Amino acid sequence: MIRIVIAEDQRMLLGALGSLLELEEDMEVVGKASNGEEAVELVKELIPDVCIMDIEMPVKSGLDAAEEMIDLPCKTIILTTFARSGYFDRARKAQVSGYLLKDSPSEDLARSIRSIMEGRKVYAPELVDLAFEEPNPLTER
Amino acid sequence: VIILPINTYNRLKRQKLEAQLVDANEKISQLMVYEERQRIARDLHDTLGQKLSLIGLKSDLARRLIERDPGTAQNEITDINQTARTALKEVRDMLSDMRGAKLDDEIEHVTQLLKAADIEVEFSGVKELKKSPALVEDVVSMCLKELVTNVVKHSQANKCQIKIRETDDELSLLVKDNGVGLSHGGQVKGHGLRGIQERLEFVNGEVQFDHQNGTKIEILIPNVSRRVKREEAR
Amino acid sequence: VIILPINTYNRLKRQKLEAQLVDANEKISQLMVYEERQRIARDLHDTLGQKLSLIGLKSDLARRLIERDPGTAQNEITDINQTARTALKEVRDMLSDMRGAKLDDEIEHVTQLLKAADIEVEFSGVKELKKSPALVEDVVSMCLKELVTNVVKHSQANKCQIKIRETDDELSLLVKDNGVGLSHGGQVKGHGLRGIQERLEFVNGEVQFDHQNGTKIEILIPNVSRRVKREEAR
Ligand SMILES: Nc1ncnc2c1ncn2[C@@H]1O[C@H](COP(=O)(O)OP(=O)(O)OP(=O)(O)O)[C@@H](O)[C@H]1O
Ligand SMILES: Nc1ncnc2c1ncn2[C@@H]1O[C@H](COP(=O)(O)OP(=O)(O)OP(=O)(O)O)[C@@H](O)[C@H]1O
Ligand SMILES: [Mg+2]
Ligand SMILES: [Mg+2]
Ligand SMILES: [Mg+2]
Repeated sequence: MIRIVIAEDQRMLLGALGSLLELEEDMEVVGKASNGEEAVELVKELIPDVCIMDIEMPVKSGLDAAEEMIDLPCKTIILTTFARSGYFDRARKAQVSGYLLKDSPSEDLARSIRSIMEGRKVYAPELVDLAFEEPNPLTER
Repeated sequence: VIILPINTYNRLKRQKLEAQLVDANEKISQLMVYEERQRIARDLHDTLGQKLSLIGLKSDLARRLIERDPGTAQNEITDINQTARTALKEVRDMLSDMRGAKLDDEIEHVTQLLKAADIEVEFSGVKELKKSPALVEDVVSMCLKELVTNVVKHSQANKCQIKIRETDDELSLLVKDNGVGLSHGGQVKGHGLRGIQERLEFVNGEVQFDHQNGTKIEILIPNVSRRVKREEAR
Repeated sequence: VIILPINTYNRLKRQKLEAQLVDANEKISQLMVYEERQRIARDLHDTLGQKLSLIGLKSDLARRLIERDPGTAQNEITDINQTARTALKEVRDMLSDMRGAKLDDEIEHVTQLLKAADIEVEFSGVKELKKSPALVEDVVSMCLKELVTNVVKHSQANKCQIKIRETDDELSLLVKDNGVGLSHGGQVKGHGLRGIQERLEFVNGEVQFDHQNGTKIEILIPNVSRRVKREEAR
């Protein structure tokens, strides 16, 4: 069983997301948080395998929470609707394992979670900053 | 003999200044458009993004629940319906803030108004504008509405003529009635005529009054972009 | 004695013309913003309005069918899901066209880039712009990114200094490295430097090259609105 904590400030979204993941046979939603701070607490307390977070939340944003959880064994996945400049970069630095669209089909989300559990990273191309679509200057040196 | 060179010098200097100004102002225009876009983007992000994501997730959920748990599925669908409706209302509000009145709608509207007041309507000219920018269409629609409202309210006429002409150079709107006439020659202004004047200033338009055998009011709006091009060319 | 009045006359005439021009151009700005708003409104109406209506209708239908005909209900829900996703994609595309980079994010980004390349970074000045419009912020962010990318790619430096200054009159960005230097003095231009030049033209900016002990490139952008005010006042 993959144990999951979800953080999302929009109540209906939180509910729907939770129910969708519960429908997957190998997944279990062990905790739900409505902001980043609660998410960090729940993760410390429940030690889940994965923490899925929205970015824009009151009290503490998903990116702030991800930065705080950088040394915890739990893998973090950021879900968001639109690309905002700088977010992707912060997410990468917070070493998040996934940076995905909130509206991606639940099958895709489940598949991403499974490959993240295998140690891979999954980033939605729609959300990757232009800066990183260009050839990476570091590799050319 | 001494005068000419100075004039020439001044003319050249003036032309240079004018060119600089046009240039600077063009950049300000671009900038204003840019800022407006940013504002709309923020609005869109905050309102619609969340709602569409929610619809996406909930429809996903409903689809998967439909056989296992039709009751819950039905609740999810009700939520979707509600969310779509709210989102649509938000889009409409955004749009109506962003968009003004359409001329053909307004013509239809005032025609009905006059008929209801037993005033015979005679319309001639165009109902759709081809050469004028949206802002001008907006101003003309507003003028038409105000002028016809006045005919109905004040003229005691039984005939009203409306004429809209659009050329490359200008747009004209004529509203004429066979009523008591503007006794004061357009000098007395309520909100109606004042509003017309204010909006016309914005598009460099003017209004002309005539009051023999009823009231005849004509609105003239030059094509702005042409006017400026002419000024630049001077 | 005869010369003065003519100068005065010319000056007055020039001032009047200038005022007229400022006026006309201001109207064009308003108009451009208006038209842009209309364009976006049309886009939004066509994309989002339609799709949200469709979702509203289909969710209504699905809710009614769910017991009688769950198979059809499921199809409707699949359509809803698809529609919501397409709508989001469209909004996403619209937004990414509409939005630019934020300077503080870009500073953060290039700092990481330099650190990753083992180049010591020294930043001074402001990270947030208070006096510059969004377009200028966009241009500066782009220049910063290009210049630092060049330092990483070409300079072989181990130090890079970045300085951003904002005064009432202008904004300046300095990027300096202690590397091999611009051997050609900035004459050889790839996409990077050419892109910088093009965007600077748009905001009346300029770029200055210096290549003693490494490369020093400075970008200067005047505050546009001030520039115009000064000119008006003349
Ligand atoms: N078609 C007309 N025939 C006769 N008198 C008119 C006509 N149109 C306007 N007037 C006169 O001009 C005056 C000013 O018109 P205006 O539209 O500015 O104000 P209003 O109609 O009185 O009030 P408001 O438009 O603010 O409701 C009117 O009060 C009326 O006396
Ligand atoms: N910091 C620097 N140190 C040394 N040389 C530089 C530096 N910046 C630019 N150059 C030189 O100037 C040239 C032009 O730079 P420019 O950014 O225009 O193109 P590019 O970096 O080669 O290609 P592109 O930016 O299109 O990927 C470079 O090829 C390089 O030779
Ligand atoms: Mg949120
Ligand atoms: Mg009136
Ligand atoms: Mg380059």
